[in-house]
Amino acid sequence: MREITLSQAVNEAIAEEMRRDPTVFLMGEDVAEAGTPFKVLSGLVEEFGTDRVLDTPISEPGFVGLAVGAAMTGARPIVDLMFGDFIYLVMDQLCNQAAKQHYMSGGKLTVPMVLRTNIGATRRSAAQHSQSLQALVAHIPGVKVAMPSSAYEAKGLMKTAIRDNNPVVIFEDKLMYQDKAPVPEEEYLIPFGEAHIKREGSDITFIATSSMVQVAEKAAALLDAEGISAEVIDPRTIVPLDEATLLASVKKTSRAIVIDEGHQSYGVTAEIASRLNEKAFYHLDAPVLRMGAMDVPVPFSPALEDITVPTPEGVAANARKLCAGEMIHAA
Amino acid sequence: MREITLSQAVNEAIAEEMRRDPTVFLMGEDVAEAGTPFKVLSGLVEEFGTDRVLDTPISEPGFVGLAVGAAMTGARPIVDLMFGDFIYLVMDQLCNQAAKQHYMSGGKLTVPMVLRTNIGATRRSAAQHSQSLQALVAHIPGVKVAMPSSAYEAKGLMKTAIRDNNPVVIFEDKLMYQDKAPVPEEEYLIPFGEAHIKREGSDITFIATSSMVQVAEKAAALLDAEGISAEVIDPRTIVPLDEATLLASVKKTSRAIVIDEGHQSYGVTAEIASRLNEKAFYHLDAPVLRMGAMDVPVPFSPALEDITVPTPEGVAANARKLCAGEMIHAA
Amino acid sequence: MTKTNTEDYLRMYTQMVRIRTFEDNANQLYLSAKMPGLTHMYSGEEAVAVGICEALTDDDRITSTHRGHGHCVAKGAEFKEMFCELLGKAEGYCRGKGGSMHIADQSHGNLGANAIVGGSMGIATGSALRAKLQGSDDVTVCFFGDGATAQGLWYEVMNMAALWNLPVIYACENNGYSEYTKTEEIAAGSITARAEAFGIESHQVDGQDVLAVNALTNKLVARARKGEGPFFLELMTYRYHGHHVGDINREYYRSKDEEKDWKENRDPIVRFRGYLVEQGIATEDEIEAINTAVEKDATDAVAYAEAAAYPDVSEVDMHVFSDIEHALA
Amino acid sequence: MTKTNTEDYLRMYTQMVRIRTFEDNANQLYLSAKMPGLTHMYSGEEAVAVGICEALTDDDRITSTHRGHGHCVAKGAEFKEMFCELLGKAEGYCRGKGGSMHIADQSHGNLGANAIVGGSMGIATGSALRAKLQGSDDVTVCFFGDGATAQGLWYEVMNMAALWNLPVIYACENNGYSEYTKTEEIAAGSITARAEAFGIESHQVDGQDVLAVNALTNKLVARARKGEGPFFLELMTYRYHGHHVGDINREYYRSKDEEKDWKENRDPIVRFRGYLVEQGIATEDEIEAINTAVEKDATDAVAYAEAAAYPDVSEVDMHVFSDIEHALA
Ligand SMILES: Cc1ncc(C[n+]2csc(CCOP(=O)(O)OP(=O)(O)O)c2C)c(N)n1
Ligand SMILES: Cc1ncc(C[n+]2csc(CCOP(=O)(O)OP(=O)(O)O)c2C)c(N)n1
Ligand SMILES: [Mg+2]
Ligand SMILES: [Mg+2]
Repeated sequence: MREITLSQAVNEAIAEEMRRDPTVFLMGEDVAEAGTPFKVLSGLVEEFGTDRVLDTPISEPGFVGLAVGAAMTGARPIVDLMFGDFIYLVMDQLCNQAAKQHYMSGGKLTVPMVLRTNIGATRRSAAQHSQSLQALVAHIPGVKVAMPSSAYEAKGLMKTAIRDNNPVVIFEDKLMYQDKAPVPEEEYLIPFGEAHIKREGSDITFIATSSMVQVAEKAAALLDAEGISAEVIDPRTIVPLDEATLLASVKKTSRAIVIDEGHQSYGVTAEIASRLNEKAFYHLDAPVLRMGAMDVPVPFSPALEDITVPTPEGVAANARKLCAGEMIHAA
Repeated sequence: MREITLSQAVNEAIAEEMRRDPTVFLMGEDVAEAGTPFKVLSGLVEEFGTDRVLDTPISEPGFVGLAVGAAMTGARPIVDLMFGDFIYLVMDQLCNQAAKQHYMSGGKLTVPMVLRTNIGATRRSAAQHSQSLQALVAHIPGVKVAMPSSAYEAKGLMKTAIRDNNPVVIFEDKLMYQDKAPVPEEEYLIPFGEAHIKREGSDITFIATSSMVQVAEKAAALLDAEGISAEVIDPRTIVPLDEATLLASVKKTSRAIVIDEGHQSYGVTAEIASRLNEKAFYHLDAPVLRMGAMDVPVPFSPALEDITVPTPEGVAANARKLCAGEMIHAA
Repeated sequence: MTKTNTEDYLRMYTQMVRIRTFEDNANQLYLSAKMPGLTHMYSGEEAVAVGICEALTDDDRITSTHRGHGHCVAKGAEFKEMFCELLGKAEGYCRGKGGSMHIADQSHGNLGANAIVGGSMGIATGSALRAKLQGSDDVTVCFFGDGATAQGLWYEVMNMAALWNLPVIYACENNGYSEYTKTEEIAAGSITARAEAFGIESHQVDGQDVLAVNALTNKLVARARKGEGPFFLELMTYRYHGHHVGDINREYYRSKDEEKDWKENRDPIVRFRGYLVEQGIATEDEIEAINTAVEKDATDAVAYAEAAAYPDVSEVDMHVFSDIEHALA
Repeated sequence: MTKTNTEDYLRMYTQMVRIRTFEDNANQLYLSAKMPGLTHMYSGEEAVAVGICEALTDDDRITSTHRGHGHCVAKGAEFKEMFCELLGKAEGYCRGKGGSMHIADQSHGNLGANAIVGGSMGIATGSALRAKLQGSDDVTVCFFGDGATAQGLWYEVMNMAALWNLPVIYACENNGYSEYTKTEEIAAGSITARAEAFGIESHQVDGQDVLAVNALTNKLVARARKGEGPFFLELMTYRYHGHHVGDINREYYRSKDEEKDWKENRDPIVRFRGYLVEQGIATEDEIEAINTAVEKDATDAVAYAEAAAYPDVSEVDMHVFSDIEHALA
């Protein structure tokens, strides 16, 4: 199968959906001629024109608000938010407005919009351009949250998001834009709420989101050599969350580590670990461990930044302890 | 001991600190003559004048931004955010700016500010005036988060917050403003990061925040009659979190329910439950249960709103099952 | 279409009376503790909503505010579904899930009240963007208060509306107060100048004169349909009640004399009624007949709503997502 | 204090050269892959930062932007600590934790660069509020770009600054672009009119003329100290490099001719140098000596920074909270 980058995958998904549905349009800062600073959207303005690929002023709350209104009245906007760190600026429009319209109107209004943005540290971009803020959005009922882990997922999830009648936020890892993966030429969609078992294993389950799937896979490879068999599961969407697949795996392996690049405390890993603990408690041989980013603002210095995020070695080390029956936190 | 309302307690705390430290000032919408719509701040402008009790325009990002700048340069602002639901509007100023200044500057800048706001549903205020959004703030390193559970805590935590050199967000439950509790005349402060054992017990631990402490206490009273002895712990601050006290209790009782009024998924209960599971795993006789608000926007209709939040009966019912060894989620 | 004929005038009058009557009944429901929560009365500002909405068709959209009953009625809503919503009943416009602060009536183009001050400015402008992108000639009116001009969002969306010539009309209901604070204490400079700075044509108009409001809006709507928008209107008006129904003792922020002056000398309904009679468009008897019919309509609707059923508890997790029937199932 | 004497002029010249030299070295570090991440060059805009900061004392505060090296130098920072910061070294102004986009230098009143466009507008205004409340006569200057005028925050804080007469000067560096987009495509109407609408006195000034910038700022700072603020300045300027160091091929959004024109005909350093020589304030030799000294200073600082140590890994959880030494201990 041909291989394309995550960036190309996103671009293709959007282009295909824009061809399919004339109500789909794109807006954001420097999305048109510049194709975004990450160049993910290059070429779209050439095909679809400036009426469907709109460069906006630097007004994040404003243009997200516009997207909500356009979505409520018959369009399907895709909004580009240049850095995930700017999500703080649009929380009111996203969480008080978009997320609640359908419910508050008793089902009469819908907000079919997609907000695509990104996550990911270790790019030396410092505290305000490196955050992974998916937990904030996942906490608010009424918004779906997708986290593609490769070009394949990026394309399939984006197409599903565009056709979904609810607000969807897609967090792409900005360090993965150039990563290639096999992506079929034929059209496909990836349904929301279906986790993907990336790798089967029997001793321990790694549940990992976005780029942490690669980290988990690398950890699994390290452990293989030592005779520890790790299963790697990618939830693909954290809202809705495919609890059934996660639980089935953990009931099989009886051990789990949950890995996500957001801050660990009050983060995504807490929710997933809690559900496993609640619903697979009697199958667990060891506590479910969580590995998120350190609870510190992301430091600029490379000497510090790299140690704030989960690594394959770190995951493998924890897995070894869990499998050896060591109580990691002396209880 | 005299009893005063939570509202009076907050008012006293602020007045005392304003008398003590001339750099402390208050700002927000209708905080002066009106004393806020909840009347919590009544009388302060009369004592301290309009220079230290500032009515602002309806510009939440703006005046929180002003507070950050004032705090960075030698003042100690207390900002009143009329409804906790407006926190979405100020997330950038709070989380990108206030929370990160100290870290980004390598410890050189400090932001001693307090943001007081509220939580709590069942007031028929509908989806945009009823949210309990503490989890969002707790997820971001650099902000402390206090959740008073009575007038006593409200006063002691507020005074500590005002003297703290970091940004602190205090979430008061708006339904508790008229609730009275014994509050000493003498000055006292409540240190951050020290949980309070509200009630001792031996069979199960209820860890509850803010008004959920009352819910937990009522549940404990219901269970008493049945011979189930519940311990009730109030963490008082969720950042920093007094893990030691929570763990000690759970190791003793071997069962726990965590109760918080924020949405359950990706919420406060997930973090606390995860820490207990991780660090007290081998002491647990049953899964740690979580009880948050339903994962739905808060509905207006009284017929629906009341069932979205944890109740004493609900907590007691779950406790009974846990103590009876019933696996609540068939595993 | 300019409203010059008798029918149009009488409809405007009726709509103003409907709003006042709706509010009087809502206030009564609050005072008799039959209404959950609280609400913000539109009484006194009727000429604004009616003058503007009468210039619109059902295809035109509006966004409304926390003080939204007037906009809802003016845009064509029925009393029954409105009172049901205010009481949290299943037959309400939003199945009781929205209540007063979120009442919406999509069938007539009302995209909803909003409990976030200024919160709908983006929505209105986005609706106008959609119209432009899809080549539709509908216009969107964004209602908001003088206090809402302090929200940064307005400046962001005005900039885009101006850059892209969007068919949106920003209608600022300047009633002199935001909550318990006078406008001059929270608004520096000039409100119309703020819109003009973005190149947006702005008008200040007497919000108590329904014909003046309507005539101007008609002109601007027609121009907006042709792509000459956006526009800004500052409508000088007054709210008769407190900020919300519970705001009873308000002398610390505004005098009884001031209230009395507006009510006695500038009431939009009394003024328009006088005009209609004076001009021979309607007799006193005809006017009274309208008033009585509206009263009855309201009384019936209130009775209906009081007797109506609450939503079933199973609805609590419906409508979280449009494609998932029960979100927590 | 107006800067009329030789010493002041030469310091202004030196400061502009220091900025240009700093940026040339920073760019080199990037191109040779020695600098982590990327950065935004201030080259071309030197007269703005210097003209303004020379009107300020160390007690006066500034807030800076993502394009912040110029402000930092102009406000008095040292090369050594700056380069250390850019390379993430422990001796940097922020112990390497901030980097280019968060460089701050509190000792000279620089409250820091900010990677959120417009993000420091509240901070600057809050600093001015603190000055007013505490009866201190310092003034705060808030630097931001033309693109940042699209952020709603600006309008919110201008309103408060105007209502309360705060000693803050909003300095908009209009370099014609925000990232890869021309200002006229993203800014409707007039930028100065936007400030004026709030009753704020506004000036447009040639940002390539350091004396003009300085003279005006001196006047406004003196007036702001007396409580006559706030003020708004729109400084017309140009950035020589791309939006950031990696933005090399930029002909799709601006022409080489345009760049050439600004560099050849409006360079603030060349212009001021010519003036100094012409007026007999300095000889060509004296100017060259300044340039050489600055070059050496920069080269030394770069070498020092390259050799300097990274922070110890134990620092990673320090400075999360001011009263908790290690947040994760
Ligand atoms: C973002 C936000 N801030 C504050 C409030 C609380 N609040 C509700 S109405 C109101 C005053 C609004 O004044 P104005 O816009 O003039 O409308 P009016 O009530 O006069 O019609 C305030 C402050 C809110 N609902 N939303
Ligand atoms: C809130 C926010 N939105 C977008 C960006 C990305 N961004 C960084 S600089 C920039 C352009 C800023 O333009 P301007 O304010 O004119 O400053 P200049 O770069 O021209 O100095 C943008 C869009 C950001 N950092 N913050
Ligand atoms: Mg008003
Ligand atoms: Mg610029």
